[in-house]
Amino acid sequence: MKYVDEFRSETLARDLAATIAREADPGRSYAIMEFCGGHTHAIFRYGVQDLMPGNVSFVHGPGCPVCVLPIPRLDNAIEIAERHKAILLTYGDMMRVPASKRRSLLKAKAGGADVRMVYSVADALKVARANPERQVVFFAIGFETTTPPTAVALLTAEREGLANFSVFCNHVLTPSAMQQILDVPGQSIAIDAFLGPSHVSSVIGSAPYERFARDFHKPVVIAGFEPLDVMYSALMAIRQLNEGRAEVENQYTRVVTREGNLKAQAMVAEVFELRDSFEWRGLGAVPGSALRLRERFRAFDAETRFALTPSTGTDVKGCECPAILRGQKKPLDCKLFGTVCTPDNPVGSCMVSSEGACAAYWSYRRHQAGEHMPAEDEAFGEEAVA
Amino acid sequence: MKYVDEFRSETLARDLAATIAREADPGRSYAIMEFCGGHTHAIFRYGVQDLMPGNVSFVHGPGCPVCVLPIPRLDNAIEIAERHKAILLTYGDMMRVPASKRRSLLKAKAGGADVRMVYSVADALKVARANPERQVVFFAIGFETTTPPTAVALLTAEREGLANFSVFCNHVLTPSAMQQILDVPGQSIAIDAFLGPSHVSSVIGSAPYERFARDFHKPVVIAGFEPLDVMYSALMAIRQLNEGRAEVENQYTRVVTREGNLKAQAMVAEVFELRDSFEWRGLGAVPGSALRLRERFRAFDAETRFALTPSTGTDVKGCECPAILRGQKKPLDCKLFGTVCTPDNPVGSCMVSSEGACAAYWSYRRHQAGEHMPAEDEAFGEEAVA
Amino acid sequence: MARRFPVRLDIARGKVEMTHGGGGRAGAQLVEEIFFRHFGNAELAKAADQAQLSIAGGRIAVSTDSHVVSPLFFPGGDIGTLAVNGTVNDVAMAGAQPLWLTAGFILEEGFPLADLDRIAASMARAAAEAGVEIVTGDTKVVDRGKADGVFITTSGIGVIPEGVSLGAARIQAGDAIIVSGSMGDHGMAILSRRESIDFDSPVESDCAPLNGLVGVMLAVAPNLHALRDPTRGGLAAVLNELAHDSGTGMLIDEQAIPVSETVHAACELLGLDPVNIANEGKLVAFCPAAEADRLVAAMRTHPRGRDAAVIGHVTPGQAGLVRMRTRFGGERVVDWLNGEQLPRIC
Amino acid sequence: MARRFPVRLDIARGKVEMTHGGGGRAGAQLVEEIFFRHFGNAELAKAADQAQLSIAGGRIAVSTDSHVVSPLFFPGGDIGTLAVNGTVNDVAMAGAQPLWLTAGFILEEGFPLADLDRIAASMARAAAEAGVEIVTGDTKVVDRGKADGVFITTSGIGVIPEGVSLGAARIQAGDAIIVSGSMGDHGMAILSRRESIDFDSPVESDCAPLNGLVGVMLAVAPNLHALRDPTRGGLAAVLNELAHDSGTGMLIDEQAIPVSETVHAACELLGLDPVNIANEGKLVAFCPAAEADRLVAAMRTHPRGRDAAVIGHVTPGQAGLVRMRTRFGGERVVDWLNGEQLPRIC
Amino acid sequence: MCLAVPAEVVSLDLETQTAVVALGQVKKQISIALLESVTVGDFVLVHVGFALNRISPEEAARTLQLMAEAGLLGEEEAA
Amino acid sequence: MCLAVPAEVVSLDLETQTAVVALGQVKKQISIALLESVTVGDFVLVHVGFALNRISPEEAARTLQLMAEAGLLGEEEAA
Ligand code: SF4
Ligand code: SF4
Ligand SMILES: [Mg+2]
Ligand SMILES: [Mg+2]
Ligand SMILES: [Mg+2]
Ligand SMILES: [Mg+2]
Ligand SMILES: [Mg+2]
Ligand SMILES: [Mg+2]
Ligand SMILES: [Mg+2]
Ligand SMILES: [Mg+2]
Ligand SMILES: [Mg+2]
Ligand SMILES: [Mg+2]
Repeated sequence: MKYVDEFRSETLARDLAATIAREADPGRSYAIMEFCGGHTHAIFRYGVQDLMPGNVSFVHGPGCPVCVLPIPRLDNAIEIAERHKAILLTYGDMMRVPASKRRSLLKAKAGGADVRMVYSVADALKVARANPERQVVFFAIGFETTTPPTAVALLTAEREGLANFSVFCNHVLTPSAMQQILDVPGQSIAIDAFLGPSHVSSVIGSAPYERFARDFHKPVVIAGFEPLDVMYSALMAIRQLNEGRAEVENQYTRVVTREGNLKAQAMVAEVFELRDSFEWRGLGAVPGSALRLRERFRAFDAETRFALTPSTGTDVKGCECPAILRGQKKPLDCKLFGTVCTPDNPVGSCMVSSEGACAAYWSYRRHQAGEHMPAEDEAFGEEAVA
Repeated sequence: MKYVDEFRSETLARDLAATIAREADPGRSYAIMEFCGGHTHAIFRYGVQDLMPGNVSFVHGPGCPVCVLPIPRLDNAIEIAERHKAILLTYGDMMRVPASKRRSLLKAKAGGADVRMVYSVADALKVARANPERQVVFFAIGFETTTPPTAVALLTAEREGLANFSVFCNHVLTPSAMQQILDVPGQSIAIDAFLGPSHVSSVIGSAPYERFARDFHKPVVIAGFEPLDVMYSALMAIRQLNEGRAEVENQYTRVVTREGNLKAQAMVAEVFELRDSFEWRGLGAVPGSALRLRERFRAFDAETRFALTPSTGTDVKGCECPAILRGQKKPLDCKLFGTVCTPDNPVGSCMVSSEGACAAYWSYRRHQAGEHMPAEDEAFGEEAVA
Repeated sequence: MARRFPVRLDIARGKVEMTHGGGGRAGAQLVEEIFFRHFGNAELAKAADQAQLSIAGGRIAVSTDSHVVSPLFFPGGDIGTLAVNGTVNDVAMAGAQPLWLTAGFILEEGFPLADLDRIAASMARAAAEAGVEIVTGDTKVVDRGKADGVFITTSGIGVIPEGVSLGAARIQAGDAIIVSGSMGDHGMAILSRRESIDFDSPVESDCAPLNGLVGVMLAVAPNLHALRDPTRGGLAAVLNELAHDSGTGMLIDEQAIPVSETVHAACELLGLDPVNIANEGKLVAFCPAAEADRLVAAMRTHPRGRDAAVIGHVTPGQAGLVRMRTRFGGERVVDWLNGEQLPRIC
Repeated sequence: MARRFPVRLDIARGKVEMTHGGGGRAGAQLVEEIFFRHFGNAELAKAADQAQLSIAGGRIAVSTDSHVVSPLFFPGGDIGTLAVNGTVNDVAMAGAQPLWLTAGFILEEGFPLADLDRIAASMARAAAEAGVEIVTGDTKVVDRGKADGVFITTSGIGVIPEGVSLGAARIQAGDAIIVSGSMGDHGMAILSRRESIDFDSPVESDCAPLNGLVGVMLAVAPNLHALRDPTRGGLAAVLNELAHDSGTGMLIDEQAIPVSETVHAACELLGLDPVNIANEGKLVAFCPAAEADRLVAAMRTHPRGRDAAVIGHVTPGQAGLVRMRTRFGGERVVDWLNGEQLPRIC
Repeated sequence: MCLAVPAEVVSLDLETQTAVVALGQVKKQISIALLESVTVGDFVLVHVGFALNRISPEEAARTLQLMAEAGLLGEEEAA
Repeated sequence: MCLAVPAEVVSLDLETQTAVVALGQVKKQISIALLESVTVGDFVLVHVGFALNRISPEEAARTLQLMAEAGLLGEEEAA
C-alpha cells in the first residue's frame, strides 16, 4: 500500500536505529514524549522501543481521546442512553471505558440501553434519519481530528432539520493539554522533547506548537504515524537536543503544513466555540481546552436537550492514569496493572484503547513486567478495587 | 371435578343412548342443529354421535364466533396491526383465520406485526397499562358470552382514562343469527329442532328464544355443554318432536334462567348499542345482529380512532363454509376438505377453531371420510386455491 | 506463569456482555469459571476443539435438541435440566446407554451471570443423575434483543447394547402401547408460568432422565419394538408419527391414560387435552402384547415407571390413523395439535 | 394412507410461523420438505428421536458449535456452510475423519422459508464436500424478536485413526508452528458486510472443510503434535490458548504469516491486525521442527494448503506468552483481541 | 372460545372485584364484575377470566336426577 | 480512534461531497466535505470516514529520501 509499506521498511529501520545509536550522546538520556496515542500504538505495535539505544526512551503522553475523558462526562453519556432512552452512538473504544461505580457503556448496553458503535459520525446521521421517533445522540469525543467531521455532521443536521439528532460534545484541544503538561509551577519537567501530533496537525497545522518550543525551550517534532516516521522524528529531536535547539520541526510534511486545513478550521469555528474550562482525566480542569456548540446549534446540543445530572464520580484509588497521562509514571509503576486492571476489566481509562499506555503495555510489552505480574496462585478479588 | 365429571359418566351415557334409541321413531329422522360451536366441540370430542341411533343426527350451526367473522373485518384487524402499528390483542383462535389474499393474523405476526394472544380482555388492559406509548387494540369477537367482559374492560378503561386503549368491536348476537337461519323465504328448513346456546343463555336468559319456537314451530332446548347435557337435551328435543310440541325447554337449569344475568345485560347495554346491520360469514348481512360502542365510548372505538380501509375480500371459491354455517351442507361435502384445506392451512374459517365444523370433523372424524381423503400420490398444489 | 484471569467473574451481579462472545480472554474466562467449574471433567478441562473419547465397536445412538423454553425457570426444573434430559432421553429411546453430551450455548447480551450459573449447576446435577458427562461445548453471545436469555443445544451419544434394535419399523399390529406414567405434567408446569395464562397449581415438570427405566425394561423385554418420549406435541404427536412411520393404526383407551387430577383440571380450564401436552420424563413403549404385563410390572418397580400402564394397541389397517375410545364411550380420532397453541415448552 | 401434508410448503413466499415449532403437523412438514429434502439420507429419513449408527471400536472425536453469524449470507458462504465446516473442522483437528453431523435449528418467526431452503442447500453441499452425513436434527421456532433469523448448532462425530494423538499437551519447545494459508479472510468477509463498517472488496470467506488436508498431513507426519483451527479470535487466540494449555512460549515471525493484500488493506482501514481475524478454512499445526519442511511441502500439494508456511516455533520458558518478531524488526507480545470488536463472525 | 368451566370461589377481593377460583388444585384469579353477589364456596361459570354466572347446586342435582331417571328407561332396554 | 490511513481517490460525487477511495482492492465511500479540492488519483488521509487532507507525493518522496540519507549514516556504522 502506497504511503504505508514504504514507511515500515525493516532495512531502513535498522539503518536509522544505527544512526540514532551513533548520534545519541551516551553521556545523557533523551526522554521524548509522544503526545499522541497514535504514536504510542505504533511504538508498541512495531516494537520501536527495541530499536532505540538504552538512553532514548519514549514517554507516553495524554493524547488518547478515550483516556482523557473524565468520569462525570461518561456518566452523563450513560445517563443519556439509560434515563433518557436515546440511541447513543459512539466510536468503538468508548464502550469499555470505566465510568462511576464500575459502569461502562458496554455494561449499560448489556443492561438494555441502546448504545451503538459507529465507524463515522456520518453513520450517526443515518441512524437519526432511520429512527425519526427516537432521540439519537452522537457521543462526540476526540481531538482536532474528529472535531471537523462532527462539525460537518452538525451543519448537515441543521440543513436537513434533523430534529431528533443531537451531539454530546466532548471535543478537546491538544495545545491546551501540552500547555498543562509543561506548565507545572515549581516542578521541573522530565521531558526533553515532544513528538507532536500528526493527524491533529494536519488539521490545525504546525504553527500552534511554536510557542511551546519557544516558551518552554523544548523541541517539538511533528511526526507521522508510521514507525519509520516515529524513528526519524526521534532522530530529529535528538539532533535538536544535541545542538541545543528548541524548534518546531515538521517530519510529516506529506500531510502537515504550517497553517493546516483552513476549510476544516473554518467549519469548526462556525459550529463550535471555546469552553472556559474542561475537566481532563489526569490533568484536571484545563482552561480553554475544549469546545462546545455555538448558540446557533443549541437545538442540536445534547447538554441542553437533556437534563443531565452533575456527577461526582472520580477515578478509582490506586489507578495511576493521571500520573501516566502527565508522563510522570509508567504503567508498570501502577500496582493494579495486570492484577485487577486488565483490558477485560479496565480500572482506568488508560487500559482501554490500544492508544492508552496501559493497554499498549499490556498487549505488547507485558513480558517485561517481570515480578509485577501476579503469580498463578495469588488471589485477586474485586475488593482490591475501591 | 364437580359439575364436570358427573356430566361425563359413561354408564349414564350408555343408558341415555338406549333410551334415545328406544324413543326415536324409526319411521322418521331427527335433524337437530346444535347452534353453538361449544356443542359441536363436545359432540366430536366425546364421540356423542356414535351413541346416537342412525336416524338422529346433529347439524352444526353458525355458533362459532371465529367462523362467522367476515373477511373484511379480519382484514381491518390486520390493518390495525400492520399499518397503524398498534399492539393487537385477541383470543387465540383468531390467529389462524384466513383473511384476504391468504393472510392471517399469524402471518401478519410472522411479518413483524405486534399481534398477541390473550386469555382474557383483562390481560388486554394490563398490556395497555404497561405500554402507554403504544396504541393497544383489543380485537373483540364473540357472542353474548364474551361481550360482557368487553363491556367491563371498556368501563374500566373509561374510569382509568386509559387513553391508548381501544376496542375493535365485532360482538354479534345469537338470536339474530337463528332468525336468519330459520327465515329463508321460499325454502323449507331441513332442521327439526335446536339445541340452544348454554353460556350465551346464561347471560341473556332463555326468553329470547321463545319466539323462534313459537314463530317457526321448532323445539329449542337450552343445553349444557357437557356430553351428557347434549345427549339429554337431544332426548328432550326428540320428545318434543314426538309429541308435536315446539317450546323453549331449559336443560341447563343449573346456570340458565329465563331472564339471565341482569347485571351483565345492564353493563352491555350501558356500553354497546345495536348496529343496523352486520355482515356474517355464511349468513350475509344480518340486520340488528351486532353491537357497536355507544357514543360515550367513542374515544375507545378502534373504528373511529384508526382510518380503516374498506375491504372487499371474499371467501375462497369452493369453500362451503357459508352452507355449512347455515346447516345446509356437511364438511365432507366440501371438495377442499382434507385436500387443500386442513387445520394447518385453513381455507375457510370453519377449519380453524375446534368449534368449527370442518376442524372438528378433521380432528375427530376424518376417518369416516373414506374416498374424500387424498391419496398419497395425488399432487395438491396451491393453484387449487383461488 | 501469569494467571489468565486475575479478576474473578462477578457471578452474583455480572451480566453477559458482547465481550464474552468475541473470541477473547473474557469468553474463555466465562467458560472456565462457569461451565468448567460445574461440569468439571478431564476431557472438558482440556479446553480443546473437541472431546476425544474411547468407545467399543458396535452401534451408537446420536441425538440433538435445541432448547428454547420460556420461562427459563419453571416448577420442577429449568432449561438446564431440560437440556440434559431432553437429549439423554432421545438417546435412551434407542435403548442406548447415554455416555456423553455436548452443549452449545447461545447467550443474549445482558443475561445475568447468576442465572447462567444456576442453569449450569442444574445441568451438572442432571448429568450426574443420568450418568453422563458433558465433554465439550461452545458459547456464543448475541446482541440484546437477538435471543431470549439463553438457548441451549445439547447432543448426546450412547451405546446400544448388543441385540437391541428399536424403531418405528418394528411396530406391528397387535403390539401393546404402554406409557410410563402420567401425561402432560411438563407442558402444564410451563403453561402455569406463562404471563398471559398464569395459574397456581402444584403441578411440576416431570423432567427426568429415562435411561435407568429403559435399562429395567430391556432387562425383562429385550424384544421391545419401539420407544419414544412424548415431548413436544405430547402423546398425540408421538402416536401419529409412529402410526405414520410404521404404516399401522392405533387405538387407545382414554380411560387408561394416566393423567394427574391437577393436569386434568388445568386442561379443563384452558380447553386443552392432556394427550397434546408435553412430557419430559415419560416414554411410550411398543411391545408384543404377550409381553406387556410383564413389562408394565417391571416398569412399576422403577421410580420413573410407577404409574406405567397399557393404554391401547396397534391395529392393522387404517394406516396412520390414531383413534381413541373416549371416556364417554364414543370414539374419535386423536390428531396432532393444530396450530401454535403451545410454543416454546422445550 | 392419506398424505400427511396435502398442500406443499410455499417455500418461495412463505415465512416461518410459530405453528412450525409447536410440535404439530406444520413442524413435521417443514422438517420433511426442507431438511429431509436437502440432507436426504436413510438414517435421517427415519425421523426418529436419534440416529443409530455402526462404529468400529477405538477413539472418536466429538465436537459442537453454535453458529450465530451476522449477516447470514456473506461473500464466500453462509451460515449453512459455516455450520457444517465449523464442526467438521473441529473434529478434524483431532486428526479424526468426520463421519456424522447433527443439526439443531433455532428459527425466528417470520424468517423467509426461501432463505432457510438456501441455507439447507448450502449445508447439504458442504456436507457432501466434507464427506459427512447429517443424520439427525431438531427444529425450534421462537417469537419474532427473540432470535436473529436462524441459529444453527451442529455437532460432529469422527473416528480417530489408530496411533494418532493430537493435543495441546503434546506441544513442546522446538516445535515448528505452521499455518495452512492466509489469515483473516473469513472475518474480513463478514466485516465487509456489516452495516456500520461496510466496504467493497474481493475478499471472500475461506470457509471450507479441512479433513482432506488433515488426511494429507497425517500421511506424511503421523507424529504431528497438535492442530487447531484459528476461528473466533484468529491466530492470536489460538496461539495464546495453546501456549497456556501446553505451558510453553511461542515466537512467531510477522513476515512469515501469509496475509492477502486485501485483508492487509482492510485491516489498515479498520485498525485491526490480521492475527486477530477469524478463519474458517485454515489450521495451525505443531510438529517437531525436523518434520516441518516435509509437512509444509505435503500441505502445499492440497488445495486447502497451497500457502502453507512455517510461521514460528515453540520456545521453552515464558510459558503462556506469545511473542512476535514484527515486520519492522522489533518484538512484541501477541495478545488475544481485547474487548468486543468482532462479535458474531461465526 | 366458548369454553367455560365451573369453578369454586375460594377467596374474594371485593375492592378489585376479583376472586380466586379453584378447579381441584388449580387456582386462578378471575373478575367477578359481572355478578351481583358471590360468596366463598359458590361455584361459578368461568369464561375468558370472568365469572358469567353462579351454578345452582340444587338445579345441578335435579338435572342429574332427571338424566338418571331417563337413563333408567334405557338401562331396562339394554338389560 | 486516531487511526487514519492514506487512500487513493477513485471516484468523486461532488453533489453529495463523497468519494470512493481505495486501499489496494478495498474500496470505501467517504466524505470529502473537509477538503477544498480533490481530484481522482489524489491520495487523501482518511479518518472516521472523512478525508482530512491530501497527501503530497513530492513531500512523501522527500521524506523517504531524507530518511534514507539518515539511514546511510547508520548503515555505514553498522557495516
Ligand atoms: S494499569 Fe489500570 S489502574 Fe493502573 S494506571 Fe493503568 S489504567 Fe489505571
Ligand atoms: S373444508 Fe375448508 S374450504 Fe371446505 S368448507 Fe370447510 S373450511 Fe371451507
Ligand atoms: Mg433429539
Ligand atoms: Mg428430546
Ligand atoms: Mg424425543
Ligand atoms: Mg466452539
Ligand atoms: Mg429478549
Ligand atoms: Mg466446537
Ligand atoms: Mg468450530
Ligand atoms: Mg476450532
Ligand atoms: Mg427434537
Ligand atoms: Mg430479529
